[in-house]
Amino acid sequence: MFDVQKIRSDFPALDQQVYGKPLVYFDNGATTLKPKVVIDTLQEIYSKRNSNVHRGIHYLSLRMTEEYEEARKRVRKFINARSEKEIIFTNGTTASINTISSTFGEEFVKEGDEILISAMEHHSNIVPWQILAQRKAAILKVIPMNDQGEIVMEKLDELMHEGIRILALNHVSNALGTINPVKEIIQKAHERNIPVLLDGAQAIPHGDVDVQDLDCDFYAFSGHKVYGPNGIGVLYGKEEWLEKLPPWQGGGDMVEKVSFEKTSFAELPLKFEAGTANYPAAIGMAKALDYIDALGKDQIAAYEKELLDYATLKLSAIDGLKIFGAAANKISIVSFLLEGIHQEDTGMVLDKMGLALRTGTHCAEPVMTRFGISGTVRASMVFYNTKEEIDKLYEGLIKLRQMFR
Amino acid sequence: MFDVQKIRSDFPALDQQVYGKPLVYFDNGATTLKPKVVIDTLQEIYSKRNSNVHRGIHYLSLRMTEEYEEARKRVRKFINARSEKEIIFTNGTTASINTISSTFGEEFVKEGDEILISAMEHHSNIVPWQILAQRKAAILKVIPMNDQGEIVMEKLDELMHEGIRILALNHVSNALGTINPVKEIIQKAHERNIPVLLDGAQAIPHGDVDVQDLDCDFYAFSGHKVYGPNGIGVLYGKEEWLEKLPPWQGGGDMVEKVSFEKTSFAELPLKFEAGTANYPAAIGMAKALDYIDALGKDQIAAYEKELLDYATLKLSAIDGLKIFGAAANKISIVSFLLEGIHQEDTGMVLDKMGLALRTGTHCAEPVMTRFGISGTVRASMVFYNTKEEIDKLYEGLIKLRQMFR
Amino acid sequence: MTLKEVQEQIIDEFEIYEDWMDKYNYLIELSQDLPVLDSKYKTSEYLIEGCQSKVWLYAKMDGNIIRYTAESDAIITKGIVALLIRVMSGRSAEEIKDANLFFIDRIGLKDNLSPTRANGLFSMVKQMKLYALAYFAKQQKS
Amino acid sequence: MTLKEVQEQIIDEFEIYEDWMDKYNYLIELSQDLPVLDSKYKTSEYLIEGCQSKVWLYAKMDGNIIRYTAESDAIITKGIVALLIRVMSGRSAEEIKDANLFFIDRIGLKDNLSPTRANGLFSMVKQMKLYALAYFAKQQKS
Ligand SMILES: Cc1ncc(COP(=O)(O)O)c(C=O)c1O
Ligand SMILES: Cc1ncc(COP(=O)(O)O)c(C=O)c1O
Repeated sequence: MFDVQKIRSDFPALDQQVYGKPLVYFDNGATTLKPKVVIDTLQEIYSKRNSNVHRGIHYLSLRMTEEYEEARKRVRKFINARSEKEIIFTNGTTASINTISSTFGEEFVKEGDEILISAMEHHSNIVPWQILAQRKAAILKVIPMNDQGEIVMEKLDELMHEGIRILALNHVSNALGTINPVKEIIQKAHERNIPVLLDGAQAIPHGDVDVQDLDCDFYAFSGHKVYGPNGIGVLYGKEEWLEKLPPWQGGGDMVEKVSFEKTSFAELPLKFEAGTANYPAAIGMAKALDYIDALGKDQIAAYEKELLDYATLKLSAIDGLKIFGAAANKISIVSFLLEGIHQEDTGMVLDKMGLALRTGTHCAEPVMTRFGISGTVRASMVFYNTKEEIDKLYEGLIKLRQMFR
Repeated sequence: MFDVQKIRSDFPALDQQVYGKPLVYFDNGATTLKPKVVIDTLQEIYSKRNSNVHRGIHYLSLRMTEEYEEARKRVRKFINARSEKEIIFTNGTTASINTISSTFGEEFVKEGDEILISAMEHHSNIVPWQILAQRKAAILKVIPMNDQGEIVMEKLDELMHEGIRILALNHVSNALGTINPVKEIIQKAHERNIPVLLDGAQAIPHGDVDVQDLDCDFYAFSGHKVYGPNGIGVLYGKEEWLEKLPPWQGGGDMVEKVSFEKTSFAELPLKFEAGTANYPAAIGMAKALDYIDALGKDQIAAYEKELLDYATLKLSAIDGLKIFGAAANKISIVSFLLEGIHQEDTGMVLDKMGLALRTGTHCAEPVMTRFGISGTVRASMVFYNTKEEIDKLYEGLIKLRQMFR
Repeated sequence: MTLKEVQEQIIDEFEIYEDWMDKYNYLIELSQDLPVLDSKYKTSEYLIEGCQSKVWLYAKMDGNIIRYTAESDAIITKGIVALLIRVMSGRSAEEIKDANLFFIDRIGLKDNLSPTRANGLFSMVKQMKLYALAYFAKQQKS
Repeated sequence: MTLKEVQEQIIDEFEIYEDWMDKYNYLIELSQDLPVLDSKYKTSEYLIEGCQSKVWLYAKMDGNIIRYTAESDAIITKGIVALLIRVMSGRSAEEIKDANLFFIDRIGLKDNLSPTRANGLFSMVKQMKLYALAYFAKQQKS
């Protein structure tokens, strides 16, 4: 059985009070809390083993390099990439996406070309493409979604044609929770020779991701959203693509030979890793992945589904509460509004009850525009949350409605 | 007095053995060890206070945001910038330089323009400009250095003219230890309207840096080289410059409003901070700066000067030992070779004696080319190192010479 | 009443509320008393935009003093806006531009008015003072 | 001697050295016994570049067996190169391509031959096996 109480004891930050109330942390979509094993790993590295990687031949540097490269292997295995060459460490999803928008953009996008994204993207998967489109005089096209917050597949078919250079899509929407049918979409795209980048920031923490099975060309995610430290992220890319792309940032580690006349670049994956790596965070993230695997991805997904169903049922029963995002396939996110009450008011009052929820646009302003609202209140739940916490949210919302009537 | 033993007890990683020998850590130029206060800060944040910054209105998020912005103020004060708007958090020196080479490059560098760097740059301050030069068909020019490893000022005068768009220079050389007369150089550059970027990665840990006094236009450094965590760095830029530059990466936090038609960017400094910030590392770095200030920048510089003089005297006495870099103004770095012995052999043998030194090109291959060598052995010393440790290095090298005769 | 006295009065009023919910209830009440802002001022020109809620602020000179009216789409924010107006409105430009709004801290609303809190209230106070500064400069000149 | 036996012999030889310095002294000694590589092979074509030291490797078929000669600009690396040649040279392509070089680990030189150690030795072993693989494929065809 899934022993939530035991799991909760692994997360020291869960055991605290805010305003004298026990913390209910429902802001996991923004960042997750960290299990003790991750925190301890950082502490051990900085207290004992710290030393810069790759170029050193002394003991500490060699050991640290090994650990760093082990972390890369760990990530490879976690998403089932073919080889470690396909695993680039970045400092987050945003940096991973910008790496591709810049390098792929530089190499393959020309004036008049189209770039396809969806209507439910996070700003990190919109703005890099807007910047690229502007620089290259390319055209940004948007796949619409329906009222449930699902991609309109027929529209996708219409929009997809040979003039599209790349399709960038979130695997899971952070604002609505929608799990997109990415495998099917990738297949359609590949039939038209369109490579696909998946923004996996919200998908990786919630279930099994197999990049070979999905057959995506690029996949991006962040350590801090998958129980790992900040300042680390992953860019997966198919080797044949990464080989074709120019490097992005210049600096140490990404070069083979440097002279003022001619510089040659390092092999994959280092070609895309300029400057001192955040190896402590990479190793910390690998520990987080171990932690997830030990719990079991399927068990996590099943438990989180339970939470989602429970929360959906419970909150729907509240008079005047409207849930945004009713996709058939969803992660444990409930985005909602109480009729006549601003999301900010809701957030501020819940906060004082010890309930940490995110309010606003969730960095997905076009989603709000689509629904004609200025924001939502979002409860994003993960495996250390409980039904009792959902009950507290329910009670809090009932109280809140009375306050604002 | 400067109580080194007390200081050493603040750095847990100093207290260890490698191969049964007490560790002598002379690889500080690559990365510094961390004082306990930095390690504890990371641990406390991740154990208790962690929450994503900026957009949240719940307790934890508000507190974390405050701490993050306090860290920014701390950095502003440390380098005496005019305002916090001028302090951009990046993930390291390399990223800071690439931010400018990309945005300044995009905006102000045209075909045929010249970019000026020096002969003693780290790859991180060469390759970004090479990439830019290639993309824009601009020309990279190099200020030579003399046999002591100093900028040849007369050549600088010759090279500097109105066709130069930017001068990018290290404040201190990581391969040779040279402290460049940057204030004078900046003055000369400004007389010709040339903005100056300083790579301060090696300067910040060793003494006082006042960006207003220097009057540099941009200044870059890394947290991990100044006793802070990995994955955080700083880009200082004069407000009037940063206002003029386009954003670099697109994503969350760096936008004001996003729609598919039109996106407006956030004010400084957030305009340049796309994606989730590494706030734990920023706060950790601020603690490191506090630690440095408590020791006293002048006291640190004086003590490190003592170490440098002692090491230079001691090592020079070794038969066949040649020191590279004899600038009048140097930080505590001694880069050397033993006649007839490859730097790799030296590094490997010293390692087994517990001495951690860096060997190779130190990511400054052109410096090696300049001196006609394939690399050096580098002892980079900081305030927690001691003369006794230098003695150990001396004895190690004597033994080594006997082995290889 | 002086600026200081009004603030002390507000602090007294809030003193009886031990609980955050009571404070918020009181702010909700206050929000209802805020005079409606003429809809012609609910335009982007008068908008102070934060990340979450919107505040519209209108200021006019009335002889020597400045009168503010304002509005917000969020209710608690509107309550705080009501307090700010109660403290600041109807005073001289000079008084407003130098105002030390200590009551915010004392009644526990510091978070709502801190610059790191990405909302419109902090900008609103700034904007109120900017108006005052502008009028003050004008007075000095004439 | 089989590939296994040579390796065991080397392990025995190193067993008497308790201290790293002694091991290194022995490797320095070994480096001096390595036959000189004909300077015509010290070109970029035969160069295996690591980050720190250089290794030049030349291989030729001698009937059914492969003979390696090599050189390095660093002495300890050269000593290890001498060991690798002692183990691998003069054997059939088939034997080399499948060789399990357990002695490296056992005599404590794993670091020097790990891929994360940015030097030429790891690439050298890879290159030795690649030669063998190429010759083996050729033999199979003919
Ligand atoms: C002078 C100099 N510049 C730039 C860098 C790059 O710093 P980082 O790897 O932290 O980005 C270094 C560090 O290796 C350096 O010494
Ligand atoms: C779907 C999605 N994409 C991208 C991001 C950006 O991730 P990061 O801020 O870690 O770069 C997020 C997180 O906010 C997200 O939810």
